[in-house]
Amino acid sequence: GRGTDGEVKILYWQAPSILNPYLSGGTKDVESASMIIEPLARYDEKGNMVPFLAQEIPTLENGGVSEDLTTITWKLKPGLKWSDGTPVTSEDVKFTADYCMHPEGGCAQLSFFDGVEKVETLDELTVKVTFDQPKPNPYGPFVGGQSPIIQKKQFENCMGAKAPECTEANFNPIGTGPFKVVEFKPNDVITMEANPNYRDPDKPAFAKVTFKGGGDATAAGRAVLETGEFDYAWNLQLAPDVIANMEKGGKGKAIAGFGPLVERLEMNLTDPSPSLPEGERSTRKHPHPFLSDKRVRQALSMAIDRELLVEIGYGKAGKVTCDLVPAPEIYAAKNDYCLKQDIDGANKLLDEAGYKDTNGDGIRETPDGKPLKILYQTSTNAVRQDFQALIKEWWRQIGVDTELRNINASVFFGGDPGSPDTFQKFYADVQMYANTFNGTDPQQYLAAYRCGNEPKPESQWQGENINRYCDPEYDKLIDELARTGDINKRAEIAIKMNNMLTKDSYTIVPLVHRGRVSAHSNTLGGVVLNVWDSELWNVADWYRIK
Amino acid sequence: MTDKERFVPDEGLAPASTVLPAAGELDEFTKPPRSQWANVWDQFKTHKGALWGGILFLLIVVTVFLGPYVWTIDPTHIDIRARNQGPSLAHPFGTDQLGRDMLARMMAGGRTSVSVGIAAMLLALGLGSLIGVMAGFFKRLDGPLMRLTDLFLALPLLPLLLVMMMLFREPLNATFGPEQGIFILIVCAIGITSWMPTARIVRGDVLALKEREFVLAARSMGTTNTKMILRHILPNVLSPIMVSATLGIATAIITESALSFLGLGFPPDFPTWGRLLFDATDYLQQYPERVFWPGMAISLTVLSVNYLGDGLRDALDPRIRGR
Amino acid sequence: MLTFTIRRLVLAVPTLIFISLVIFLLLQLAPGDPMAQVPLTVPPEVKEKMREALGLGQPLHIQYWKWLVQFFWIEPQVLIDHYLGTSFSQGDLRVISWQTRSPVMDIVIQRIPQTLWVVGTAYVVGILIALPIGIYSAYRQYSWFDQAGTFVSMVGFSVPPFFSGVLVIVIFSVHLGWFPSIYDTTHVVDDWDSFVYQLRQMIMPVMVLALQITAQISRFMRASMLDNLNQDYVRTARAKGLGEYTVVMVHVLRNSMIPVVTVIALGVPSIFGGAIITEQVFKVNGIGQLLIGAIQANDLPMVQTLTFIFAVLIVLFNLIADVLYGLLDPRIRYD
Amino acid sequence: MLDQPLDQPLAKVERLRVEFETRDGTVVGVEDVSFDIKPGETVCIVGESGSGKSVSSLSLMRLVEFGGGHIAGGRLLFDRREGGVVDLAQADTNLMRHIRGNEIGMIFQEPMTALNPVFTVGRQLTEGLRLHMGMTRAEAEARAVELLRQVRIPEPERRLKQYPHELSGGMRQRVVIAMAMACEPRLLIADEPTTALDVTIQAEILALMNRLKRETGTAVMFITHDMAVVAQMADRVVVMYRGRKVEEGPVEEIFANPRHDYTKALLAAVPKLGEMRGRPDPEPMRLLGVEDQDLRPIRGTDEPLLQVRGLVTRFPVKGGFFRRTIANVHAVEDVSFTLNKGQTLSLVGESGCGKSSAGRSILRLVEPLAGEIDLDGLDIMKLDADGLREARRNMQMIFQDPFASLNPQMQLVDQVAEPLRNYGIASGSEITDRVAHLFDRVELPRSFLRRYPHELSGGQRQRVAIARALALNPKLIVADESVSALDVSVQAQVLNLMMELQAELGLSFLFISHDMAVVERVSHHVGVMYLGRIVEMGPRQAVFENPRHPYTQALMKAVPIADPHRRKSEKDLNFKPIPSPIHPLDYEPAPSEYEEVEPGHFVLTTDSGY
Ligand SMILES: Nc1ncnc2c1ncn2[C@@H]1O[C@H](COP(=O)(O)OP(=O)(O)OP(=O)(O)O)[C@@H](O)[C@H]1O
Ligand SMILES: Nc1ncnc2c1ncn2[C@@H]1O[C@H](COP(=O)(O)OP(=O)(O)OP(=O)(O)O)[C@@H](O)[C@H]1O
Ligand SMILES: [Mg+2]
Ligand SMILES: [Mg+2]
Ligand code: NI
Repeated sequence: GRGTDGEVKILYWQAPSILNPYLSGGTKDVESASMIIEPLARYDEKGNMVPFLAQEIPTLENGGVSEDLTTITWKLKPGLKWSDGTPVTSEDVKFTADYCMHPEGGCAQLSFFDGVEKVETLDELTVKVTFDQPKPNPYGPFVGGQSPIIQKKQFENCMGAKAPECTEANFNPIGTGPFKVVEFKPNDVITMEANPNYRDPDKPAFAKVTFKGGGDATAAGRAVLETGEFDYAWNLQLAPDVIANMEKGGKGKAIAGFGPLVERLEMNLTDPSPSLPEGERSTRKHPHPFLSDKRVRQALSMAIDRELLVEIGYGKAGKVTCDLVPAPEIYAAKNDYCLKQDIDGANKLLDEAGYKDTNGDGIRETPDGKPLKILYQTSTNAVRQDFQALIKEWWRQIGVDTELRNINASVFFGGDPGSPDTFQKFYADVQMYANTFNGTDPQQYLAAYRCGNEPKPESQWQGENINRYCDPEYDKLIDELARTGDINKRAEIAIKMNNMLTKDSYTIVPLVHRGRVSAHSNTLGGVVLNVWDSELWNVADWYRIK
Repeated sequence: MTDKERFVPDEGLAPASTVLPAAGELDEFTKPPRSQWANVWDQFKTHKGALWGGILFLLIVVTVFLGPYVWTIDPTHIDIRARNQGPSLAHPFGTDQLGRDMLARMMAGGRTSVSVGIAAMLLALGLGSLIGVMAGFFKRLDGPLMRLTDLFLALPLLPLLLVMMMLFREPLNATFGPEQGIFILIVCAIGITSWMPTARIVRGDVLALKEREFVLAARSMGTTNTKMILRHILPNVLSPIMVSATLGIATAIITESALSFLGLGFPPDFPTWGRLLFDATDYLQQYPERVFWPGMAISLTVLSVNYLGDGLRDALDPRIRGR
Repeated sequence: MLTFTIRRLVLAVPTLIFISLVIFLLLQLAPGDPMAQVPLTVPPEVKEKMREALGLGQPLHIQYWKWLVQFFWIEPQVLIDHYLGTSFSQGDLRVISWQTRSPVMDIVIQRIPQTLWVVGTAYVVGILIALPIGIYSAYRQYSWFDQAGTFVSMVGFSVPPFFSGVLVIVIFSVHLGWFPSIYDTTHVVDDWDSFVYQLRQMIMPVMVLALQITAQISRFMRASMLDNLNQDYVRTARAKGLGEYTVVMVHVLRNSMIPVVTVIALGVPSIFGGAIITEQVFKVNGIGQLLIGAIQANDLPMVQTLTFIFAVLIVLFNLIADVLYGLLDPRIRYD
Repeated sequence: MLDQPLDQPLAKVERLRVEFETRDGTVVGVEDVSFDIKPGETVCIVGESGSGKSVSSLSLMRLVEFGGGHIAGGRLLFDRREGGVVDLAQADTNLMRHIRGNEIGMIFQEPMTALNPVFTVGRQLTEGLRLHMGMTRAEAEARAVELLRQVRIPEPERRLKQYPHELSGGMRQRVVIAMAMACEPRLLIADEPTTALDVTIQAEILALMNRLKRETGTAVMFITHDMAVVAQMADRVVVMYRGRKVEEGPVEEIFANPRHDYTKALLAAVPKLGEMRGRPDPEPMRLLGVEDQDLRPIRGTDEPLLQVRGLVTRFPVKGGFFRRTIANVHAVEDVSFTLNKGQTLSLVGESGCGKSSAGRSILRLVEPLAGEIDLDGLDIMKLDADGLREARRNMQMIFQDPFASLNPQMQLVDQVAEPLRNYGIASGSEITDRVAHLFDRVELPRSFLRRYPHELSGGQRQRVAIARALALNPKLIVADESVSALDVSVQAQVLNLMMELQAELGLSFLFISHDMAVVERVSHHVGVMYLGRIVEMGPRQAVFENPRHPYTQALMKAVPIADPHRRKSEKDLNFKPIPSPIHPLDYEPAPSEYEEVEPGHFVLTTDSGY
């Protein structure tokens, strides 16, 4: 029955700052908000869509999606109530779109509304979304934790520039989810209680939630696995033996799930040399002196022992991968070209390509005498630093000298065009980080590597084609993918693109398919780790094991 | 500067008490003359803690700088099969999660930590003494310089460090190489955010010193301001400066480790005691010895340097030494 | 004394404005971007829009002026409104944090209680332990107690809190299970049991912080006592036939407290500033954690406001220290 | 009070030996010292600095132990009021605590530091009363007021609430005395109670103690190194030398007929006021044990070297909100005098009357407000910074405190060479040569060249200071209280040295002192200063033998005379406290006008404030 299991305590080592996911893209904010506000549909742990506020998932088959792929029509479940008792209507859904698409609002989830031409209410419970062009994947708006429905009444006066002024609404959104906010202390703790108007009268089982933020992953793991103070800890990015040791505490267990997140090495195809004038570094004006040679990139990849990386860095939470898109199943290329470390092969390859150590210092030189010296950067993070050290060592064995650099994450991922240290600027030869995509469709993700989409001075260093990759063939495939509706066809194209970036060109050198490890206490039941949506997607089903 | 200003009394400043002549014992005067440093050494020797502190510190410095010639394993050498080992003959301090030799890493880390400690201390001391002396000696500069001190006290270290990283890393890397570059950067960051206490202490002492008669006497002999500072003021504030120095080494080492904690310290292949300790705290339960060594090294260094400071203060203070 | 205080206060205003400007410029110069927290899946154009919505594109002097007005003109009005129920600040834009999109001052006020509970208690506890140690160490200079005190305080000084903090957590939370390892900021003390719980959750962070504070203050106290123990007036007091206790605890202590009290006063701003690392380790989520979080998220209005408040406190407590000095030491009379 | 037989001693020190544990081993403070004190008697202990006077007295209170010493031998017998004779050397701490302050009171040397700066006078006075007499606060306060009245402090009720620093030095010393007397101890130990004080205040304090002793019958153990004070105070005298007692006897006996060589030397070294009567020019002192002294009078010339006209120096007092000058300290007010080549002009006066300020103004170490200073034709006031530096070659200064005026961190050779280096006069080995010669000149062994100031005795240090002043061959030396801090015997040596140098090199001295006897010994001319003005000026003989200004007359009276037959009583003394020299900005002082009473002997006719 509702509220019979007392209190559940959740620990996120990153503290939520706001409960309105439209004003913050941060995972912590999206996930914490997902207990309160809900989208029309979510992805389940396998990446399948399940209706939440919607009656069913609109498809071509059931006519919810128009034949020309330009509209999608959602029907709300009847009788839904906001936590304040007022009914949920299609107006709210439409409002949500208006709210996010307001030009001055700075909506963080705008990309979900990409291509949305208009949103109309057909009746109390029906909304129709019209796109400006055919959308093979029309499940952007209102699907998944990032674009939940907010109440029109509450946010009506918070549109556009006024959005940040509505502190009360942003901190205490009225929702349809299993819980509602009692008190929100930004960057610290949220206390919630069961939503009396939740659609399932038996849920949630917990009457109260304490959602604590802050600290670090070690402490979070300790609190769940060793001291048992908390029931659930999010994203334990810890060395596998540390987690294993914590599990010995016997208070809980770690669970892992795999989405499309890949830790990879990005090769800079352009020359980042500081001797170039500012504005020309890492631009397509100057190709990289040796990394523009595929054989060098290949050799660098061959020298890496990915098994060991997984073992040391991620354990259960990682798998060896050679793919940029390792999931979902249907899009995964399942390459195996990189699984074996092959130092000798790499050496041979470089020898053949003419990169020889001519001066006997243990470092190879390019045919025109430039030493193979690599600046290898990543964000500051213990596991990444271990990877750096290991890879540096392997590269040394193939005669490549590596200089390591780690940059504070907030600078590295900050994208400040004034800073030389952002991953977009890529003032290094190689960089390492992880990236993924939302939902289950990789189209946008793969479209990033379009010619001209690279960060460059003219675009204020914005752009997603970090490697400065450019292949007209590839661009053609991007366009083709955008036109194709058939899922199997799409998968075929996507796998081709994936291979072009990895296996064929070694532009991107995937290292580890990273899962997410979270931990829950032994007394917490119903936890299903979901990497396609919010981890807390089914918090309504959680219960206390007695 | 004119002479006139010197006689405007400072607010809140009690005049320096003049040191009365010590009781004269005639046989004292027949003792052979000794150099100042011999006296300092004599005094220093009698302070047991200081002596041991000094020896220990020296030992640490020697181990850390000369040790690698004896223990020749490369601290960055990865032997992945031998990871997370406990102490053994091959690895007396064990190995870390990548199988790197902890003893070698301790020595390499010590080299950085001790150098950062000493260099940052020297910088902080230089700045602190300069500003302290200037503020104390030239009344006109006092106000502005003390406000400057307030300003620096209020500055947050972290953004400052980030700004410095951004502005200076590339040029420093270009001129000194990546390791030296970041070293200089961190030393500067610690240095320029920790000179304030020294400046205050020195200023206070200089203000008191300025009222002493020998300064007036020197002025009446035509000593210029520069010479006054160099000959008369600086040597007499040496003892508080030395104490700040020893404290400074300790704080610099600790600050560096805190920076490592906040992810702003040295790069990962650049071990320092602070970083080793921080990295090891995750393994506190499985491999307690990993925490033990760097923790011990930091504590011992700080401890030895503090004792050293205590002794130096006694030794350098002419009032104590003079008796 | 009064004119001295007022004069210093007035002089502090330009100093503070200057400090705020320097902090502002420094933060502007600093690399990093509030969008760093946003996942890489959010495309750059969207990030750019978000940036604009935060007002990042505006010229520097306008941003600074806006902050000045908000901080010095609007925030005080809000305060007045809050207490008097007036509505001066109606409709004015307050200093808004980029992370939370809520007024910075509200969050700061929210954070003060836990910071004061933990850091403040640690400070008080540290001082209460430090003073007797310092006094006795000086009185029995070079005795074993003195040596031990020196040793312990130096160890306390030399152990970084991220280490000692984790150590006590492992010992007292994990192995012994005595205290919670995570501080509950929502805990309300309303009866004996909840008070006991509050004590239990405070004890470890307070211990770790107090160790450092004790280490420093006891060194000061000892030095100051040593300075005074050899003074002539002590001999006079003894010649009057006063007991050792009176001589030390009344005559010497009062004099040696003068510099120590000012040192203590100078340390007070750091209480409000929080203890960054300790708060982080024990998840106290006080002001220190707020600052470091804001720095990491490049939340400039938050960092600017916090550091500025900190600067105000430093300047203010410098003044208080001076005034205290004057009050405690009858020989010193300002103006 | 005198209910005991007089020959029964109140306190008896027998074969006292005190040792100090220092780093250089055991130091013996006093050895084999025996003497006794009878009820109602004043025993003076004299001896040079470091001879063990303080150690003996502190031993009697068992306070040496707190200074790191311990009583290694001997007995300290004390006849308690009830309970008979106890040996204080063996007494336990509780007993000692009871005796201290209650049965033995002690007055310390330094009035400035002997009082706790953070407690009110009242609190410190009543503390002992409440402890030993068990009085309530009110009773103790009443008694405290009475005590302050006894020591003649005006407005005693108000004083109780004041802090020590709000009282003048003389008043503070009186408070200390009142404190020591509070519980009517039977033995009062006074350790150099007047050394740090001005003549006038000293005279008052001595008279006060004499009166109190008479009135209460307390026995007094009086420690001093000043023979003149001994002559004023003592019934019996104990002479100490290097930790031992060398002579003991009734005061007349000691003065008339000293036995021990040291006592003789001590007495010979004391300049006595009136000694120079009838001799117009200064003469070096005859010192015992020094062969072939040149005791010829020093004539000098009548050619003016330094002419000062209308010198005014004021220090601003800042205040108010904007720290503007709200008042001025009129330190030197319209002072004019002439100093001849090869002669000495002395400025005398009480502390704070502006002597030092006048001396410093002449070197422009403080900037005078107005006036003319003419040094051998050079107008000092007109010089710019460089010119002034150059001019200081010809005028040098010797400061009061020989320790404070030497840099403790510099070797002597460097300190003496500093002026030479500053002016680039010599370089390299020539410097060492010249410094060595200067050392010879002031009779310091050359082996001292590499020593540090703290390794020298006070007299030696002052010689170094003189050597340094001589390094530039100046024409004028301003000697600001150059001998005040020295022991009598050393003082005599230094004075002789200065006179000798004057005779040989034709130096002119501006000699600043508050010690009338010394001034009488060394000067050709004398100016008496009061509140910034010279109230009387003229040839030394004229001023000393025929003082005309009332202030000069009072000052003369206050000087203790080293003759036990000419004791002063409190009635002879009549001092008003010096009015404040601080005046508001608009205050216009009248110009100084003088009446020439004799040829060259001027007396101020303007109102001086006295
Ligand atoms: N605390 C101490 N430690 C070591 N030696 C001491 C100490 N106090 C005094 N002495 C030594 O004892 C001797 C006698 O000193 P004392 O203070 O009695 O001299 P004094 O006659 O009072 O001199 P003054 O006239 O300068 O006061 C001196 O040689 C001095 O060096
Ligand atoms: N630097 C200064 N600032 C303000 N007032 C001063 C200063 N120096 C001296 N005075 C004041 O000027 C007056 C004369 O002082 P001065 O030192 O000349 O007296 P003095 O006769 O030398 O006394 P003493 O015998 O104590 O040395 C005193 O009232 C003193 O307080
Ligand atoms: Mg003495
Ligand atoms: Mg003077
Ligand atoms: Ni000037």
